[in-house]
Amino acid sequence: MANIRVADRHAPAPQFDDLVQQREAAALGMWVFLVTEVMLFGGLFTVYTVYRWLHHPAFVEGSHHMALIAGAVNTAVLIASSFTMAQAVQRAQRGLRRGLLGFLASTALLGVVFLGLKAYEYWSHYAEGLVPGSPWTYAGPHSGPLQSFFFLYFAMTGLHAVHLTVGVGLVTGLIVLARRRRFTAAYHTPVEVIGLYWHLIDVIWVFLFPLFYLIG
Amino acid sequence: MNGQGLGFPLFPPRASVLADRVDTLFFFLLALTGLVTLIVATLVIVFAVRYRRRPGRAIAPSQTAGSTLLELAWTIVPGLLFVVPFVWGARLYVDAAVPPPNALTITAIGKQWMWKFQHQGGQREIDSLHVPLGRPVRLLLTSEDVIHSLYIPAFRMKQDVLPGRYTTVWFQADRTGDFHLFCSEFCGTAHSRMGGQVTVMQPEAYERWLALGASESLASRGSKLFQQLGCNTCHRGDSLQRAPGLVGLYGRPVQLTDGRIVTADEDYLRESIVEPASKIVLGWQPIMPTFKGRVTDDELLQLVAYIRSLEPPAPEPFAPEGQPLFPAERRQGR
Amino acid sequence: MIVATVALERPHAETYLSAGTTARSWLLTTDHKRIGILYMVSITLMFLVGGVAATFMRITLLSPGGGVVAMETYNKLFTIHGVIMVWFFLIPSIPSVLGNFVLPMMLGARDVAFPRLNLASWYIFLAGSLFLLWTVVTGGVDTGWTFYTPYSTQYATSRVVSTTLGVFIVGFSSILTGLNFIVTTHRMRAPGLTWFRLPLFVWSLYATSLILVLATPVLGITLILVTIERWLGIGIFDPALGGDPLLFQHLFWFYSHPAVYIMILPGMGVISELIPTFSRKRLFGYTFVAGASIAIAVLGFLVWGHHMFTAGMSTHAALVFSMLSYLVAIPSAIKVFNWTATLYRGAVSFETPMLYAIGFIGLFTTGGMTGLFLASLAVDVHVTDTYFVIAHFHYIMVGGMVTAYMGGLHYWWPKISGRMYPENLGRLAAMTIFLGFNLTFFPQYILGYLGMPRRYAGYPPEFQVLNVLSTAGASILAVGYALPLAYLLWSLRYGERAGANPWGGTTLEWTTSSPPPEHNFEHTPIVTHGPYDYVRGPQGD
Amino acid sequence: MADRVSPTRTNLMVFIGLLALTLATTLIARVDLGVWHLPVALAIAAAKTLLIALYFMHLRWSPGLLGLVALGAVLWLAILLGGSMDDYATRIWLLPSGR
Repeated sequence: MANIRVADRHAPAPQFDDLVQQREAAALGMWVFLVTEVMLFGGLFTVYTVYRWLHHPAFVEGSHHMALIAGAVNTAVLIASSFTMAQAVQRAQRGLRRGLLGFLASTALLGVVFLGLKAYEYWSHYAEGLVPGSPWTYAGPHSGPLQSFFFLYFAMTGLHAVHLTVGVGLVTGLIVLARRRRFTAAYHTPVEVIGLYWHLIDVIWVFLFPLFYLIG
Repeated sequence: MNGQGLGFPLFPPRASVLADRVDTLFFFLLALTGLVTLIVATLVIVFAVRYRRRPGRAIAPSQTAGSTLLELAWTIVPGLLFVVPFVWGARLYVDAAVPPPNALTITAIGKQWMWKFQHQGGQREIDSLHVPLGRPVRLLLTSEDVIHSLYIPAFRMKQDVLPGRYTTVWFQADRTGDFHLFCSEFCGTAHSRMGGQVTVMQPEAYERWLALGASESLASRGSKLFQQLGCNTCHRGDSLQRAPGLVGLYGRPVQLTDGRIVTADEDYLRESIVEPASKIVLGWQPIMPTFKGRVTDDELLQLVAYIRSLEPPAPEPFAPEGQPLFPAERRQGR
Repeated sequence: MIVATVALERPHAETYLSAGTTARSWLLTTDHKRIGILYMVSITLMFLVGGVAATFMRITLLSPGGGVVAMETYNKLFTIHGVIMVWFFLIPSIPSVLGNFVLPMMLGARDVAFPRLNLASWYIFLAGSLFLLWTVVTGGVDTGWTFYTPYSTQYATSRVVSTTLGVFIVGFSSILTGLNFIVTTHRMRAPGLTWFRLPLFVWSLYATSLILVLATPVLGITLILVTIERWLGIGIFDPALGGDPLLFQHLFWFYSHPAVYIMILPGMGVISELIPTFSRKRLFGYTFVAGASIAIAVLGFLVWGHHMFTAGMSTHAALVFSMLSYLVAIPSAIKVFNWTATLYRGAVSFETPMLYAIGFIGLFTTGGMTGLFLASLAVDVHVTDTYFVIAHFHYIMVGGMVTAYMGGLHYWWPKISGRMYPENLGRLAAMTIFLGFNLTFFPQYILGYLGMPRRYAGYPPEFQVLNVLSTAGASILAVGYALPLAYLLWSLRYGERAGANPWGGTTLEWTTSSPPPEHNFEHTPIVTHGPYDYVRGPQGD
Repeated sequence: MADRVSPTRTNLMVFIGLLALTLATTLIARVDLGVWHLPVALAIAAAKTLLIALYFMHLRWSPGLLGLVALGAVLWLAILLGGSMDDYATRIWLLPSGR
């Protein structure tokens, strides 16, 4: 009974000839989606580049308000989560359910740790009056461009955090499916494509870290 | 050509040196594209009619796949042809971007929904602009609110006007008369009413017109403001000064602490007043407070006009000969 | 439309139309053909809204003083017209309607790669449309379709946020369609269907999809920045905080100039199908026409700055963007020359789709040629933001894209509906549209060079005659567009039954019955040769 | 995305490499490199990206098409950045305001 259900699940969708075609389509689809993500962040990276060029002193000033230790630790946390995600994919490819579950859980957990640390950083910026708009109380030099810097900081890390939150949700979904024994060595496409998404989030942070924390 | 016989125009009046040059390029493009369009249209019609399907001939007798030679020809030939209008248009554009050194400067502020012009002698006008014939006129433009665009079709001239920044444009009118002046960047409800007239006058008539509205010059008002705001306590120009000297600064390159070299044009002067920390001159401390919100756009223009007017005692080789000092020029005019 | 298809008599074999007739079977369908029809119905409705706005604009412009509507209303009219026609009609028109319907069939596939994503894209489109219609009903928006800051962020008093959000949402529908088409073209081709055996419509949709995927996210994030700035009052483009309004323009045009090619490339693809079919001759220079589609998609990303020659951009950037703008004209010219060469010694017949195709060549050439004026820096300074630009892009987008859409719609109508449209009425409508279009928009070139700025609710009296001519043309154009709407609906019930291949087409969609069965083909076709081979016949068996 | 499985050893080495690069970029940021500050930071970030893409994202073992897609993203980002900066970086070259 259970076997039949698993077999059905692994039949290709009607528009595909076989599972290989289906998996290749899914992989290409995810990569194309990642391109759209790069361009979405790309708009913000452009704003960043232009304003850093126009207001370099303000950006140096802004960087001094960043919590370097927290940023560096978070970078390590996210890299670790990418490692566990890569391991999870490997376990899925080998059809090792227990390992898959373990690594997926650690990935999600590390994602949550990152978000927690980020939330703490946000809170301390708020306490310092460095949130643009009405909470803004900073009155030193470059106040105008510095607001732009912090606007970009919150926009870019915020958009990143939103993506990471979605990522944690997706990985949790994978855990649920893995517990229901939906993945086998022959069929684990969702693990692979969500893995790709997770790694891209890591890549984006790899750039955000030096661009905000390490200016001068 | 201009549709006089029709009772309505088909071609706009020409009233500046640039207008003639732009129109020549326009007619060149019109001839070039008109010819190509005509050839394509003729071929399409001739082929379609001549090779229309006839009974007993269901498919075309020749099923050619193409011709690499032809493809290369109609790739390369247009590519080469396009060099002409590109270079031509670019030359005119660069010429229109760089005003001659002896140009007369008039300031313009766009705001919803009017144009405020001010001549160096302090004469103000709204939605109308009087300019002399045969003399280069440079407009220094800014906006109090949204983006506007100053458009004078008869001069073939258009420049967007931005808040928080100075842009410039110049022209030399070569025909007297009244011409349309529009705002061509959408700016809100009464966008289509934001305009008026440019009046090109004989130089003598222009001088008489200026004399009618003469009041205190921009630079002189700026000078007073400079004292009132206390700028002179730091920018003193002597050994005790805590800020860079301003005499002869205008138009000169300035070395900044971050390694960049910028030219001290009007926009630089403006930025240094409202956002002093963003460009620190090498060798000075960032101690100047911002004057953002403390001076209006009008006053800012006066301060800039004053700093512009501070000529060095000895003539710099840099400063183009005969550059008019506005107060002096006003005296000449009378 | 749904009601009418229900009324169709059941043909001998099961078709995609008869596979389910309930509303549920349509609203939950994952069949690309049905999704194409859902799109067709929705964009037609949006076209009507945009058209009504245009009608009121043309009526207002009958007299120099305006007077029919207040200036404020006029500003809302042209904004709604622009926003709807660009994002809710032109961009989805050929890709999402004809592309969705035809692309999988041209590839010999049963469906697109991600059918549920395809349905989702329609629902997202619907959500975006509702946002926009809600904006219209609750007071409208007056920023122009370009949303220039700081007007849109700080000064406009109309409903900017719901508009930008509507456009933001509809962007996702574009992205999903583009993603689906790219993956489908790569992974779902029938055996033997190599890249250089693909019909040119597929090539152009592929090129279009590249733009949709690469450009739309940038628009999305830009609109979000505008929304945040307006909503929270914190400005990233606010000059008071050191922001630069020009940066908005860079980001906006990085999307919107390539988007212009989203609004013409699919049209070129349709024309590349129509001309060989109705000339009974191989398309001249297939590889060059295919390559030109990709070249346009790539070069289209390098020219956005030509919208900003008078904006206060650096002179250097203006020179670079001007030069690159000339480059992008070359692949378009290649296409026109190849279409013309295809007619040479062909066997040309003049059914309605072919009339549209011939009209397209004329109108697109005129629109393209005037683009050269706009690429030329000094001339652009004079004519940018005037009616010259309006005329130019309407020649491309209406004269080009809408004409191609009408041509494609008539061409594939037998496949879509299983019925023929009335040929003589079709020809009459095509010619009416051609005449009406030219009368509407040619005077606008002259108005533009005279110096009439765009987005003006009134104008100096000497511009009146040309404006009246334009409005007269617009009323002819309206009749031209109303005709097909009427007779196509009529044909659903009364049209003559269509065979599988009424035009003698050679691409795969003509090898299956009209209308096609639910999964397109009885068995997966095997492709043995390229398209437009009138000696060997259709690509598959 | 091929069937090739990335062994734990490879993943672990990539992980350690990434950590080392993170440490490197954090430490180098404290050294005054002048104009080289940004290029060095970006070069390290690019190296990390390459490691993640090639190994964690399996690009090394995937069909070339996927690599092309990834390259496309980089290229288009470069177009966006390059075109915009072409304006800002050259605004002082030829001043429209002249002198």
